[in-house]
Amino acid sequence: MKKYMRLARLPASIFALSACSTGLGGGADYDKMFQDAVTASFQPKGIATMDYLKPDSANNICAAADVAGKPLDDKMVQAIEAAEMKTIKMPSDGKFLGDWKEGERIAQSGRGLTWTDKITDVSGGNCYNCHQMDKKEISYGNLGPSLYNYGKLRGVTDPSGAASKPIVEYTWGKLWNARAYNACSQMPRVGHKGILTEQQIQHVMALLLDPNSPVNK
Amino acid sequence: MADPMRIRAALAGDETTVRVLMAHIMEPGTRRDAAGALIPAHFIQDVDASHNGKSVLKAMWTGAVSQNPFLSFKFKGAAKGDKVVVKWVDNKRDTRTDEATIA
Amino acid sequence: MKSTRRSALKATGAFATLVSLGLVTQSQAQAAVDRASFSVKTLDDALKAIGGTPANSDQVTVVSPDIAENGAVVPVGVTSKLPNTTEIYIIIEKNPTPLAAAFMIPAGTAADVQTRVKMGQSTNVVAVVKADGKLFSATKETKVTLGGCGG
Amino acid sequence: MRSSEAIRLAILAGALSAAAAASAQGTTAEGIAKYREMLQDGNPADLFDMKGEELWKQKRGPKAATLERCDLGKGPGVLAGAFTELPRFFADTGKVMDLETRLIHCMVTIQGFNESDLYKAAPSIGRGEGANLVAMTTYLATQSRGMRFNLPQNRPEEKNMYEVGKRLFFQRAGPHDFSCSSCHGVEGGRIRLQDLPLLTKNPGDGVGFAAWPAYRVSNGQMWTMQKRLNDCYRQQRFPEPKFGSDVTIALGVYMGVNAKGAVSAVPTIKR
Repeated sequence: MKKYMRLARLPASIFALSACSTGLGGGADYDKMFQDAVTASFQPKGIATMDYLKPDSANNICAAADVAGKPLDDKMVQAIEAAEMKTIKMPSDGKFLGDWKEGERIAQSGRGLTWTDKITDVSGGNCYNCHQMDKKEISYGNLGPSLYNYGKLRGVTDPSGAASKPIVEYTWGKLWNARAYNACSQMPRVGHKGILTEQQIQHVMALLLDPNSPVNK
Repeated sequence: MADPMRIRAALAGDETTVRVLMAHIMEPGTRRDAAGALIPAHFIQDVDASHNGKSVLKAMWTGAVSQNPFLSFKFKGAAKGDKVVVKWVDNKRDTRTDEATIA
Repeated sequence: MKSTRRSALKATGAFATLVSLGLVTQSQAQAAVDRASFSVKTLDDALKAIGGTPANSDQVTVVSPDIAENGAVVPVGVTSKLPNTTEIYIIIEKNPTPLAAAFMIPAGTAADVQTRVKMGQSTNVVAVVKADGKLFSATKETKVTLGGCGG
Repeated sequence: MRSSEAIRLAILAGALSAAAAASAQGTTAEGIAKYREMLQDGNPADLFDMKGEELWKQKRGPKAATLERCDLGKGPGVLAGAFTELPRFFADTGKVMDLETRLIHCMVTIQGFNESDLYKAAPSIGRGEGANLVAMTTYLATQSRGMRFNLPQNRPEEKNMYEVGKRLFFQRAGPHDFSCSSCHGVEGGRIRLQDLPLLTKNPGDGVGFAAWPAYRVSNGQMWTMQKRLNDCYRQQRFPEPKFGSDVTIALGVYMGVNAKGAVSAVPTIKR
């Protein structure tokens, strides 16, 4: 939580300046060719409209660093994290944890927001695609760290108790916008981008932190 | 019309191994389309393989056999250059017969 | 667990005996099952349709993977070392209609067939063969997992 | 009643011993590897290969011509080794083309098919000319089976495509902020149980770019690289890349050049 305060107070001016340039390195022509190819090649389909490609400063800066093959400098990292931190909204009803059983269903589902999904379809959290969670599920990805015993390892015995408050709030923030803690994290900004609803995030929180959840068994 | 089968038949020792791929949708009749309507069953029901006019294998299938079915079996009594004929009939009475030369 | 297993083995032994005495076999010498058998909904009914209760036999082998990445295509093979094996059945226990395929094996053809079947979920694959007019079986479990994105 | 109980027990006994054997055999990964190995014999891709060969040699289109004089980059009618050098620059069109767009070009110029009709049909891989294109693509790619990828990078157009492809590979967008690199930018990565090839370098023989076209057992379809990229973008939560568009060609060049030296294993069979 100390980190949260420090970063939140950082001015975002550096970030705003550098966000204007995609800074893709090499000949500037390649960047233009890339933009032209994107403009000419993609077409909207179903719910996947061209809005999906609207510029996002954090994404552009992280992608540019990948193309250049160089990590971002510390200042840029801090600027992105500070800006993303500002997007985090704590639960409107003050409740952090829902039902872990619902959370398990959400974690298992990888559906939603593709051009074959409908606007009315309930999105999943894609959690198992990248993380181990429940020990019983053998089909889990490894792009993210294992979350097995997530709450237990962090000493969460009573998620509503005062002692658990920092970890509960951090976990909420991480789910809402992972880029607030790791500028170029590959984890989707689940709350910020509206992938899951506030209620769904509460359920996933319970899966991670409820001592009765299979994650903590 | 149905697409051709790919049949490979190879003699090793006194045994001929026959491997067949059939182009077929193998729709079980239990699935629903996007609108929720049942997709009608369409699958191969009967397979008959023969060598010199004599049946060497008969099979009865259901929609539980995978799409573009694969079948492998072995029989004795054939020589190189002989023909193996495979015929299938599906539940819509569509049928296809192909043959292969034993190598 | 232990007691279940012991009684299961005992039951197997008892059945093998009954079968060897010819008490629980059917004597349909040639005979393919009728088409209606393929629509029965349970393992028991599928076995009834085939002609009775098979005895477990180590002479029958089911080859199917321990884990299938996709239930739409699972390689399944059955071999029987029993003399005069004339029929082979593949039963996918947890499928809505378990009896998936039947093979009639004339003299001169090996009791050794392979195909690919669909599995809706993790399930036992039961191979039943008819040899000398009697039924024998072998069972293998295959786990069906989710694959990549979107599952 | 009693007899059905006995059947259940008998079958359970068999399953128990099988399960014990299975756990002794090792891990999930080994189990999956074995499953994949079992699928290798009898790849339904052969059916598409066969159909493609027939179509290739058949007199078709308004001009009733065969495609056997089509130039895929190694000269008219030369098939072996053509696929493993694609996408490449073609002087007659002034464009960098992949196998699928080059095939359409030949169908238009040699057989007299209407170009925009073919581009309209191509995305429907299961029917009409779309299915025919998939079959011929499978056949043509299979003619270079076992050969090593070696895309030319001599022309500026080819180099430009590589650089554009690289930027596309890292482009992050959509509601999930995914790029190609989100999944294919790390070594040893896995989604669920699916291994993910690292595509910024040669991921090995028959892996990644060198594994397509492939038969997908999940839907019984034959997928070409165009279809593969289309579905990657779908799951990446992007809008749709048009068939044969610059984005698809540039990514093909980027992955193909990175895969230099990898042996093409097509047609493969995949989950």
